Amino acid sequence: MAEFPFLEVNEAIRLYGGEDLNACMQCGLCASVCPWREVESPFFARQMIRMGQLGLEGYESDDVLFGCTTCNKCVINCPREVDIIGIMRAMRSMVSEAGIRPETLKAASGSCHANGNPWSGKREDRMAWAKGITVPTYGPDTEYLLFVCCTSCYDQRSQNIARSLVKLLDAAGVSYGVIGPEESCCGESMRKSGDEELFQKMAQSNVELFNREGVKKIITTSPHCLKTFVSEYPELGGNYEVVHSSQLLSHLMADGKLELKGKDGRKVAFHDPCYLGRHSNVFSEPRELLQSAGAEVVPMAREEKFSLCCGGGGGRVWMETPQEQRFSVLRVREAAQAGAEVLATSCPYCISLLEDSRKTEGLEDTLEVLEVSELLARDLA
Amino acid sequence: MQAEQRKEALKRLKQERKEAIKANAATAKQQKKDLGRIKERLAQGPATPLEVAQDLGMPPKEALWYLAAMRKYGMVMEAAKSGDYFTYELVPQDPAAC
Amino acid sequence: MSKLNNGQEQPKIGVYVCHCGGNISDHVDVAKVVEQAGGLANVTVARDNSFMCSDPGQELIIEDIKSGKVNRIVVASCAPALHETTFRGAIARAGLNPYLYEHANIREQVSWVHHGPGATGKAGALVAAAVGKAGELEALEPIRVQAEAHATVLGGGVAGMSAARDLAAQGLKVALVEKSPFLGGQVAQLDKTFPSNEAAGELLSALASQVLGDERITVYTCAELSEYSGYVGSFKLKIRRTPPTGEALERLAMAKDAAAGEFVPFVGVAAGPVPGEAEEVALVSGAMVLATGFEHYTPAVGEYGYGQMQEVITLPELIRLMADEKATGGQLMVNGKPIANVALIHCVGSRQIPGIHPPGPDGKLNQHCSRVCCTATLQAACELREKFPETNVFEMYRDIRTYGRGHEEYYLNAGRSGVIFARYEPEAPPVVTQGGEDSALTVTVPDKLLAGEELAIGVDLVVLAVGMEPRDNQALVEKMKLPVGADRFLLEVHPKLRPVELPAAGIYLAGACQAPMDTSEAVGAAGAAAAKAGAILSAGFVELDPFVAEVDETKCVGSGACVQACLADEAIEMTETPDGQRARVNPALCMGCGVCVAACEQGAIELSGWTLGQYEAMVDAIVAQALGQGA
Amino acid sequence: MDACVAKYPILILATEDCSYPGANSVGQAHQNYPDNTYIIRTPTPALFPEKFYLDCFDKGVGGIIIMSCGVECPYEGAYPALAKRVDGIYALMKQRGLDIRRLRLTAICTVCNRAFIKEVNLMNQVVAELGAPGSEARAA
Amino acid sequence: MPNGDTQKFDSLVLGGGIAGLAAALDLADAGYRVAVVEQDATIGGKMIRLSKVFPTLDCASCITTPKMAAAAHHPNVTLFTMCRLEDAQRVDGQVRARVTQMPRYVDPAKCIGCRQCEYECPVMVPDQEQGGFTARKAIYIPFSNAIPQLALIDREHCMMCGKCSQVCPTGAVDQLQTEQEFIIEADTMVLSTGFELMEDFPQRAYGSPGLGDNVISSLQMERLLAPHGPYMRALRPGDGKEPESIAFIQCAGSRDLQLGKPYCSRVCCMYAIKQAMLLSGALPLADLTIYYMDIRAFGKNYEQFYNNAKAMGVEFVKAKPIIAGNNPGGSVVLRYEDQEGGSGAVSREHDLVVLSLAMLPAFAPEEIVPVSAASDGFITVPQPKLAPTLTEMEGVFTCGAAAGPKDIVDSIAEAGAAAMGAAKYLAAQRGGQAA
Repeated sequence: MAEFPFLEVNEAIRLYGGEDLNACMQCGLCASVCPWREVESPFFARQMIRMGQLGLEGYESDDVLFGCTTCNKCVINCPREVDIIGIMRAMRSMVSEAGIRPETLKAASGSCHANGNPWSGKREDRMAWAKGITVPTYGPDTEYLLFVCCTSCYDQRSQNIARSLVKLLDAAGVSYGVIGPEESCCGESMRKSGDEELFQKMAQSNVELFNREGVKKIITTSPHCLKTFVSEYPELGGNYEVVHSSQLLSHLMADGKLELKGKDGRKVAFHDPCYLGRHSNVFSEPRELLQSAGAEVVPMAREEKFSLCCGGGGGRVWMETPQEQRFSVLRVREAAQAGAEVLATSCPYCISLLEDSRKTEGLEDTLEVLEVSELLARDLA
Repeated sequence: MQAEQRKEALKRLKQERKEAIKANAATAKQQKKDLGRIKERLAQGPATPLEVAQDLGMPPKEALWYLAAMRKYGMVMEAAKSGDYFTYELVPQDPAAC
Repeated sequence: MSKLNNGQEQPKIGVYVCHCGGNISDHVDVAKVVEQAGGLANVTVARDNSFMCSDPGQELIIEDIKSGKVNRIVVASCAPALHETTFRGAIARAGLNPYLYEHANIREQVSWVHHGPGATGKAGALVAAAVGKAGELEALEPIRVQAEAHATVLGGGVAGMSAARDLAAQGLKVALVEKSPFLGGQVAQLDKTFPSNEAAGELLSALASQVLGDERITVYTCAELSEYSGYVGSFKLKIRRTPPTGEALERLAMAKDAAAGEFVPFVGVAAGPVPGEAEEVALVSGAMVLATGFEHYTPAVGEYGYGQMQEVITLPELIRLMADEKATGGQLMVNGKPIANVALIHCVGSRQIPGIHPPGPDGKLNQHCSRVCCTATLQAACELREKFPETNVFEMYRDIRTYGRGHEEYYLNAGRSGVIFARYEPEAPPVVTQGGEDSALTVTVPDKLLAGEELAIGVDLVVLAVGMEPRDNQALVEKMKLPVGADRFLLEVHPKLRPVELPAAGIYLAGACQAPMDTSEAVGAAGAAAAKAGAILSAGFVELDPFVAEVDETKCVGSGACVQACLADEAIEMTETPDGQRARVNPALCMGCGVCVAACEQGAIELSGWTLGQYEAMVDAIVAQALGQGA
Repeated sequence: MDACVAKYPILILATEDCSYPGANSVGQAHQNYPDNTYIIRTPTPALFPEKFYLDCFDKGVGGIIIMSCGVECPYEGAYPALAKRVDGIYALMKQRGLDIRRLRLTAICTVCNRAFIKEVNLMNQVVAELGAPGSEARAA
Repeated sequence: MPNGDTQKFDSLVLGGGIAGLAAALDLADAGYRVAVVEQDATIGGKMIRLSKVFPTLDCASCITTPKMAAAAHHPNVTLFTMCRLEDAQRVDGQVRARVTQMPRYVDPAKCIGCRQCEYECPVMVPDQEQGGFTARKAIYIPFSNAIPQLALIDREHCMMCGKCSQVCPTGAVDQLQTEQEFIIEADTMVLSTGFELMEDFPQRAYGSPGLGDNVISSLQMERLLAPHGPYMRALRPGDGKEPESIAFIQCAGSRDLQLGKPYCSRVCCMYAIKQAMLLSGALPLADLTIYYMDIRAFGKNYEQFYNNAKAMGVEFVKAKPIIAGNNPGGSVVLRYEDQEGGSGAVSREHDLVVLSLAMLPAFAPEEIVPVSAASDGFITVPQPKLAPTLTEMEGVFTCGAAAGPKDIVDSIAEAGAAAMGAAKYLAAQRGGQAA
């Protein structure tokens, strides 16, 4: 009989960033809390970790190895405080290095290599979202760098998020500016999906760019950029004061710099993006903003730390998920059940997936999906 | 302490606790009403907590709580089982009747 | 005032009925009960009061006793648990024997459960029953047994030494009897203790110095209990010391230069000279503490390859290997060979299941959990990973039982330091075979954490976490008639009510002779045993409940039926008297169950305070009242 | 309450540690049971010889419930001895034509209110049905 | 107790649960005078509130009541119930404890425990002694075997209608009582302050914001199982259904770094097994499932007990499930991964779910007694081997769950050790002679 486990693999996973691999005691809580339990799925974090501990191969099927949406629910519940996302990432890195990677992800990483964004958009088109409006360019006297997520740069639906935000920032008189074509993707989804080298390349390029431009403070439109800049850029020499748009808008509102009419009046449910909520502990600000716009915030069945992931994290936004496995479908249903007329959220990925599910679920006429900035911009005084 | 003084002190205490007394009295009043309704319902025959809850429009948990309390203080007793539930009936006024 | 003769004069019974402020009188016609009671035989006073438990109520009784009107008391009120002691106290204060008292419970058992005329009738009947019994009461005195301020402890491990130390600290003289030439028992086989990581040697040295330095403690090594008789307060013992032989000589050779009190690793604490020839010491001890310890399970030959493959060892052997291995870093070396991979197998000789595990040579299975091995194994695993980072460690377990304070941390740290766990089922345990790809052995095991996927691990060393089993104490068990449980450990009376006591008064259990325990727990148990022993010996006499069997020699015909029925050993003995054989009760050994009373056809043996005559009087009174009125 | 109170008294031998406090707990809950029941305290019912029980029936006791501590008996070995003795009493009762339902061995703990009342009502029914102790022998 | 009064004892035992009572009785039997200071209205602690206890399955009340009564009647023991320790310091060689007698609003010297007041009182309050599943009154005696049997008024819920005073046969009701402070001086002290169950677990509950009416704590299950419990049989509290399927979730809060409770609570495996066994006796057709990480049946005869439960048909599932929600019929949905069978995701409904909640210390010594709580929150024992019950304060010992989670057997054994420690200290103070 062949000897097994393969400790070399175990060691490799740890070297690739899954340091906590052996600290897992296999209680299985991660598999129980995982959003994949909401649908039929072969992905069980505990089982993957066990395979990793034993160095066992056989987990490389796309929907298992690339199943984790990095929603962080298991991590914040793990009794041993194991960095489960780190382990998932490390396993993906190992196989990615061996060339094993879902085709759709390959397309996204290919575009990143070529264009610095996963959207197959040309680098020079990065400011396409600002077509027809004036957006200040970041300069030595600018307070904030506005870093627009690649999705909001290139995706048509998402561009409105950035445009709305700019309106609000202008109205509040915030000193901000954009850099534009030289920016690269923050690299978050590439890193989580296992392309560590690509992450390093883009992140370093951004750090160099920001440092060269003298950036001190950053506004992000995406919580993914937020989390990455806050937690992962410092070790590459990038130390910035980073806020998500919802946090900044909330401060502006509190300081009386942003005035709204408070006339929205609709029933609005708020979907907590994983990277804003569970990853960054921002829960109350977006809700307060919605209320300021006059919306009646209605509770959904699962909120804040208990929120259900939209399914787009961990690189899955680039992958194809069968209709019956989409969490975003469950989420729009929950919003409808809560009696919401608007499902608001604060993340470009969430917007993409929820918009899509709103359509497939036939809720186009009854449920609008909006980013918080979009809702606010409509209510500007 | 003299009787007069005690009376004074008690009065002061009641004044101090006015709000709580009011709230507790309101609770007691509601409880008395609920108990009365449950007794009326049971006077028509034994019922399960679920039936009591449905007939009186109160949450099943609350109906059960009242029935348990009424049993503890000798007002009702457990009767036959109906499906997965036990029924409760009023304690007859003269239990020794033979 | 005439001196009260405590039960010898003609009964003059006082009956006192309580209203309990309406609690009784709302349902019971108290006046009627009092009136009826006044008409009963021997009743000289019958009164009522709103609250008999109040001072004025008690004064009524005291006055009547002092004035000579009554010499036995019946109070009819609430449950006896609430106020029996109150009224006995009042009677004692009046100078009467407190046992000349009977309580009628007419609240909890009458007025709160019955209403109408039946309640009064029943109250009357219960009062009549109490009066009937009161007429038969006798004064009782607590039984005192002289107690020797001396205790004997059997076993010189941590439990025995702690017990001896704690007994001496209470001012008692102590004999500490140890079979081997050394103190320290099994703890001497350890290197570090968990969870404090204290060195076993330092622990034992500290304890042994307290024991050896205390002039109240006499240590007998190479010694055993050779004779045993007597009872609490006065056990008559002989301690026999014999020159060491066999393994003891080997250990002595290893410690030949050690002075008394010095710890020799993996041997024990030297405890002075050993006897050159057999000698015997007679002792009288008031109490005994049994601290005879445990033994490690010895795997059967072939169990996980033990005894067949030299690379298969037990956990105590690993602990010793690691202690001897001074080098750190790289890999653990055993017999000059580097150990790349080591497998630790849990539950060897513990949690055995009939039908799965073959019984040992004695036909017995160890169905119990040995409690300490999980943490001990994890401790060893952590130490291995720390000292020899290039030695990979695998643990094969059924359940990890790190229950104690600080124990779970060993499990956490083992995982964090890279120990790989596999979970096995008793039906499919690990299998150890000779040879591997580059290893001496291969361990295969279906892993329950991966739905039974078979692991095949090449290892250079297999370590068996052997359980704790009871020491072979057969001779002692027979000599002292000790109770033994189904698990073969010594059996306490009740795990919660009397956790360190044996049925025979004055004998206590400490440490792992009772059940597996770790060092702290054994020291704690020894303290508990010493506290009990100290409490009974501190006064110089042992006071026992008076409710014990008593023989009326005029009725006894010496049939021996009581002796046969008796549940306690030697509590009743047949003795020769001028009139022939007669039963005699040893009150120190009698537990007061009364089984002998039921067995005696002559009615010659009775339980003091609860005699059949008293019960018959109660029944007569109840029947008379019940049928007299209700018919 | 369906149990009528039987004419003949029922004797309950209750252990000091378990069933006597159990009976008190029924009282504290103000639960009713027939009043022809007389509870007598005993350290353990193992002390009563066969004759005691038979005498009781002769005297006019309609039924006896032994309420022991069962396996919680504080006297090691006393409960098995009691159970054995009760078997012997049943044999003697049969010899005398006494219905053995007149004697019950039960275990009642300090808080067994429901079981206590059940046993008392049960015995009442038996005694009400059988009438005077010994009458069943004459009837046969 | 008059304000400012000082009373002298040989030993002060803080906490009148089973550990404290056992320690107090051992010391009292050795001739020492002991004060037992208890915060609750009755002694007996958690144990008197249990149904039956493992592994012997004897009735908890039947084992605790004699110990309670023995302490109450012991000439060397004085009980101080409803008393709060303000602080205790060693002053001039003596432990000087400031104690507050909290008001009962009922005169203990007059109350005869008849409960007429309780029957009369018009205010019903959830009875925490019965898991909240039934009511008590605003004036009440905690439970039938409480010691002392004295009524008390729950001021928070009292409407001061005076009905209790009117019916009290002894005029014991005294609404004007106030807190009284007094001093206890003793040579030694035993801290036996016990445990509480984790309360904030429902707030996280692994993925579900609310737990529903049919998810209960293990102590609530004890009440459902007790013969004198709220329903006098095991019914589920949501609607009174006799449950057909009951699940236990082990390590609910224990062994969890995330919750700051990395330790094993030590008793939960055994009591869950015990509760399952008792349920299988009461409801022979019910399905009983225990979800566990490791079964820790480590004590004497515990493993055998566990094996009996398996033989009786109790199902053991190695998984850490989440409460996924409640069905309209009231059943609780659990979700988990089938680890051992490898068949993937499982969703199962149970009529009733019991959380085996973590044990937390009931007493924080900071600023009250100069001993420290260790990182686990329980009282530090600096010499766990040679003096396993000694605290950092001279002549002060600890036992039972105050010094870490512990079952009854181990608590009582440890109480003996603490009594030994105290007795030795006293003997040393008195020149090597016992009392």
